[in-house]
Amino acid sequence: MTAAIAEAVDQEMSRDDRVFVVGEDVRVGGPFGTDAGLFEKYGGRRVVNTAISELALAGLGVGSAAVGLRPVVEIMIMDFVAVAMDQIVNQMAKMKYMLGGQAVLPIVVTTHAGVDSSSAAQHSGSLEAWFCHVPGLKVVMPTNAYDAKGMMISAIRDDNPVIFISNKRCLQTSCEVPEDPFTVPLGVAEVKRTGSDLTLVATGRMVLDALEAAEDLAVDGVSVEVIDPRTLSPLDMETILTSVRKTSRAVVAQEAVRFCGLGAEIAATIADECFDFLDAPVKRVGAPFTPVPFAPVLEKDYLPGKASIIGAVKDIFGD
Amino acid sequence: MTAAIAEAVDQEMSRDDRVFVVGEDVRVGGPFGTDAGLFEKYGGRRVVNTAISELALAGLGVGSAAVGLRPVVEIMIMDFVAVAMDQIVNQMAKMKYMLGGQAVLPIVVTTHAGVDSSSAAQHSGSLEAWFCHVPGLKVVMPTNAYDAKGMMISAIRDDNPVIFISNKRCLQTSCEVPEDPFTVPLGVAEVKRTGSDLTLVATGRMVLDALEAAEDLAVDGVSVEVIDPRTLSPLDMETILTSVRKTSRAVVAQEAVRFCGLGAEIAATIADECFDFLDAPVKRVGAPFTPVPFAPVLEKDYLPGKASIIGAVKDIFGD
Amino acid sequence: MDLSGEQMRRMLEQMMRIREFDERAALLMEQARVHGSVHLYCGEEAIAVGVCEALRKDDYITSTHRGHGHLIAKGGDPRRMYAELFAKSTGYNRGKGGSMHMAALDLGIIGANGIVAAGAPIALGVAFASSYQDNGRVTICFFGDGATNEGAFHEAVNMAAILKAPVVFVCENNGYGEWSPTASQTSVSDIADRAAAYDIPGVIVDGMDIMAVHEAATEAIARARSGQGPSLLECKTYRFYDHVGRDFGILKRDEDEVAYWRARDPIVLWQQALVERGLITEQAANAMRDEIVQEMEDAIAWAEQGPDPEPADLWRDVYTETQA
Amino acid sequence: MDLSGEQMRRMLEQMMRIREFDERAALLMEQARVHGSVHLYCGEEAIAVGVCEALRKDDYITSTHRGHGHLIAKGGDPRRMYAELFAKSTGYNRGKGGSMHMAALDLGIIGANGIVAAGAPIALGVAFASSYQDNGRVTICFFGDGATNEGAFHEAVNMAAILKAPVVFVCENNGYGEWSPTASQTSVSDIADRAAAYDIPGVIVDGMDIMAVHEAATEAIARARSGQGPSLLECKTYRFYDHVGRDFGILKRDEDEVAYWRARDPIVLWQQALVERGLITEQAANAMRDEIVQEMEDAIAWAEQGPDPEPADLWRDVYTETQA
Ligand SMILES: Cc1ncc(C[n+]2csc(CCOP(=O)(O)OP(=O)(O)O)c2C)c(N)n1
Ligand SMILES: Cc1ncc(C[n+]2csc(CCOP(=O)(O)OP(=O)(O)O)c2C)c(N)n1
Ligand SMILES: [Mg+2]
Ligand SMILES: [Mg+2]
Repeated sequence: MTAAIAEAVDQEMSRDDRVFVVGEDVRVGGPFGTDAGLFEKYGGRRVVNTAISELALAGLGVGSAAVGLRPVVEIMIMDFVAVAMDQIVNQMAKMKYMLGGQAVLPIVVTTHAGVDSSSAAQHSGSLEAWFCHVPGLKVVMPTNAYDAKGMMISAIRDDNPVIFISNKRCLQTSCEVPEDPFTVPLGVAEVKRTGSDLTLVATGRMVLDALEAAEDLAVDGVSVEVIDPRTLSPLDMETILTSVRKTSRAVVAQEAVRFCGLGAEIAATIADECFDFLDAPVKRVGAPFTPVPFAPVLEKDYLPGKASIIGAVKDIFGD
Repeated sequence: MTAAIAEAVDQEMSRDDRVFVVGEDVRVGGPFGTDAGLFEKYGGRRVVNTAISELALAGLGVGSAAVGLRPVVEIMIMDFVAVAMDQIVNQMAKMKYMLGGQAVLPIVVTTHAGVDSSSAAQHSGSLEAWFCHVPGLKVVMPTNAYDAKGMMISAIRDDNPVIFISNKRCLQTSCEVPEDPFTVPLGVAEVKRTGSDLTLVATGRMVLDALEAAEDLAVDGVSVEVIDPRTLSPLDMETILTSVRKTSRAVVAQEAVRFCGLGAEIAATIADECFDFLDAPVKRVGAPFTPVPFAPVLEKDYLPGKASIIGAVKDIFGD
Repeated sequence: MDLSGEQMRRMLEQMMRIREFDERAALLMEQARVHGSVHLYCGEEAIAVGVCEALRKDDYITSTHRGHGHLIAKGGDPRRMYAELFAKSTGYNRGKGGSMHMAALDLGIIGANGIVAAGAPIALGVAFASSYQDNGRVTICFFGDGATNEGAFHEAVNMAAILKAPVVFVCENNGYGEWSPTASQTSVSDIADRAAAYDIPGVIVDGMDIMAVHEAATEAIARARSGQGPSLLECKTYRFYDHVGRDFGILKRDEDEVAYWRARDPIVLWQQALVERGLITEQAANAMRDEIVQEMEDAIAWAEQGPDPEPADLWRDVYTETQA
Repeated sequence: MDLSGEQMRRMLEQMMRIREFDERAALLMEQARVHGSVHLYCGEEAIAVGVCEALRKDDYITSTHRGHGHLIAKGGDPRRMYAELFAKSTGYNRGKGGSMHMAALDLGIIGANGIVAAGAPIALGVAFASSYQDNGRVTICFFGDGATNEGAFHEAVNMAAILKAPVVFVCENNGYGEWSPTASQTSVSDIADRAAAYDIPGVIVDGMDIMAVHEAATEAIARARSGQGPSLLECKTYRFYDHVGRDFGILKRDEDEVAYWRARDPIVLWQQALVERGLITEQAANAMRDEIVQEMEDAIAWAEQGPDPEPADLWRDVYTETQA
């Protein structure tokens, strides 16, 4: 989905001169190639290669958006947002409201998240829950190339700050993506697979694991509906609740640390709103309450995936 | 509870020379007086007044703890943690683990949170959920002077990084506090009021509102059990679950933005673990999904309190 | 500098306007008629006015927690500013921001800020946009001495220097950050020395002397406007009152120190200078002040009677409705 | 500087040890035998060794993502370092950190760091503790040119200067941050110029000349140890290989540039110097290298056969059990 993201940004840049890209090493296409070809095509005016200064980068986004530009700000790895939080949370997210509506801030902050081949504790984070807790931000996490392209275009055209999170292992996947620009609306979940026995809400890379788990479970006679919220904030709970009212059971899976993650919000809301429909408790899958270990043998155990999802589903059906 | 905190720090400083305080304006007692008298007693060696550099402050905590000191680092207002997140989250929280256990990091990060008399969007935050999502940190939020003193002493004696959050409106309350040093253990919730019809889990200032709500509800014949987790991470779910198994109903109340807050974690866990006990959905109370407004008329509506808690309880009982 | 007598009188008037605005803001805070914390600009007026009088109308400024002076100097309307302090929907921020977040984007005032130094990265962004759009506008970034110890300041200045962004970093060195003397926080005694770290000009001026400020600002602004990049302008000044309000009661400052700076009141100095040059009489100056006092009283009366925000305003302006 | 022949030979040996360690680490990464990213120190050896040879055993260092050289120079055991790269429980971090987090607290090595510039505030803290404990220890903070654009660097140096913390900030200016030339990121050409922003000494040395590094470091360390506060030491150097590994394939650097710096290989230069001074023969130097090669091969063999972490290690060392 790397190329799909670069294509989306390219198409929006050619459509709207106010759109520009700014970040570290964007000149060479960014560390994951999501900016590939942009510098060659648009040059240094619109593909701005900067110092290692994430806080200033985010501020450059805020200030330039406040006066009419549409920045795409790249923070290489999601853990690095920790040094940019003030500009993202205290400025970008709150400015419009604090100013009584004066500001319009069409900013996309892109970043790359998740566990991937022993990147260890400071390069493997999934911190979407932090941003979901902050009013004023939209948070998106597409999980395939098609959604990534369509949602990047939507994010750039959106008049609000959007945190655009690419899971690193999702980046490595590909699928059919139309060449022409198209949009996938923000705030709309997608039912990735229909089923009748259980609703599996998965985010990020867990969507792929969920689909595989659903295949396996189908063999065991369990029909699983898989929903990918795609946009995490604002969250399309309606699609999820409609599904659970049908299936009467739910599992929520995320790659982030389970405790206090977005999955808790989704599970709590399902349990509340579908109280009279549920045949079983809502189970959650997520990373354990530890930093991300380096050793592959530990990383493998750390990472939730197909097995943990199947485990949660089986829990519900009481095997 | 301001004085109780200062007393706790004072007593630990006199007990253990490794304990020191560092922060902005700690020399004059800190902006809320939680360091009152310390500089006069211990001088500049142990009460270190610094530049406005929260990231360096937190790093000073990490480095000095790694080689044997026990820093108490003050970040004036919770919103300001946004500039210090890297040192708190990527270093302090993860260091022990990343280093294979080599480091022991007895650090207390104190900060002041919550809405209080038109402090507006950048000085009113309650961001405990961010820290609860981070393995390696302990997070405490005492709600009265007694707990504040006992938990500050425990936090300083604890060999882990502890985020010590004082709700600003709780700071203004007082109660009987023994002069001699004593501890309130971290990780242990307290049942602040017993009841049989519903469990009300409240954090921070909501504990006081919850107790008042319980009084009112008692008049209406509803017997409410109020639980204050006090430590938010590690969270004492057992005490909460035991209560809910008894009462069969639960409401969770927090001052923070409701979406993706700690309340979601508590509610999701109750709904899961007490599935067979619940007579009604678990309801959540929290701030709306907006930044904190300045105008008192809006701030009043923004802030959850007794009325919203009673509303949630009545929801459950179907009035 | 050839300034007309009119402009020089206007500079006096603007300084008086700031002073009278803030003296009353303090009083209103003490009377609990307005809300939140009010950080007074009294004593520092020559900086905001000296700098802003060197700007074009379409230029930009970013401000700080101590921002009333910047707003007025850039053309802010005291009525709407007071209305904001009263948390009225007629305030600049419709009562949702208060003193620390006051802004008027249509006047190029990007806003006060409650986070120390956070204006610097934002100013970088605004200035970057001006070069991107090639519109010839300059951005002034106001900040305190204490702010120069935040990482945000450092990152923003370096990046502005690299990008040759048309921004002037104006430091108001008032000797304190909250209740701590600058020397206890900042490892240089002249903030201007920090310019060397970015290979940009660093200039020190007497912040109580409005002409000195104005001249240095004019030069730095011209430099920025012509594409030569940012400068750092340090103005030595003094906070006449406490960190918040007039007397918060925490800090006792040395009386001689206070007296020294009080004797250098920038408004008194400038008024004297104008009188000496025959550009104004004592009497005319007093009349000017009286008129401003009246203006402020009227503004307060207007502001206080404004409508409160509607309950529904709580939910408004969290997001922008996108018209795709 | 009166260094004994023995010490000078030891400096050569240590540089060779770093070079041979990293050349093999690169190979192991290419062969996918070790895990994660490996940032090579090749070309910069004179800095780590020149500085660390001026330290006491009980002094401290903080390091970076490019940290193998620092660890070895401060006494790190290549066996345990390789074991960490192999993610073995015999590694310094029991296989839980990898290259970017390697540390050995008992050797005063506070650790590599995956966050650019994050070592600076930590070094400040370690050094603060040394003055607090009055133990006479000095902390070296290693970091790259790119790191000086992070706010963390700025805040740490200012605070260290104010507190007169016994720390020496050693910048390894290798001309690049990842795939971007320093000039595109950093607004000064000499990082040492940034010292002026903190009123501390800023010194430039040839980072390919180990004696120059050693002398400047010795002076800065003495200054720190005697309570006079921090210094900034800039060492001009070059990254012989790519940002990660030997050739990541993203950046094509100018061939002449590479050749210029390759010709100034610090190990070759120092070996020549020792030969000229009659302190070592070519033959003895080759034997020294052969021995180190053997040491590394043995270390790799030992490391690769070490035990993997136990599954239960996933849960270990998140928290410390407090004995109240
Ligand atoms: C990040 C952050 N840290 C701390 C504060 C609290 N605070 C508000 S104003 C101030 C002092 C600022 O000093 P200076 O920059 O010199 O400005 P002055 O008030 O003197 O005009 C501090 C510490 C804050 N608002 N933001
Ligand atoms: C906060 C942060 N931003 C970005 C990165 C990605 N990154 C890793 S190393 C590096 C370049 C560092 O350059 P420099 O400080 O000059 O060190 P060098 O690699 O040249 O030794 C970058 C940008 C990071 N690890 N942390
Ligand atoms: Mg100041
Ligand atoms: Mg470099």
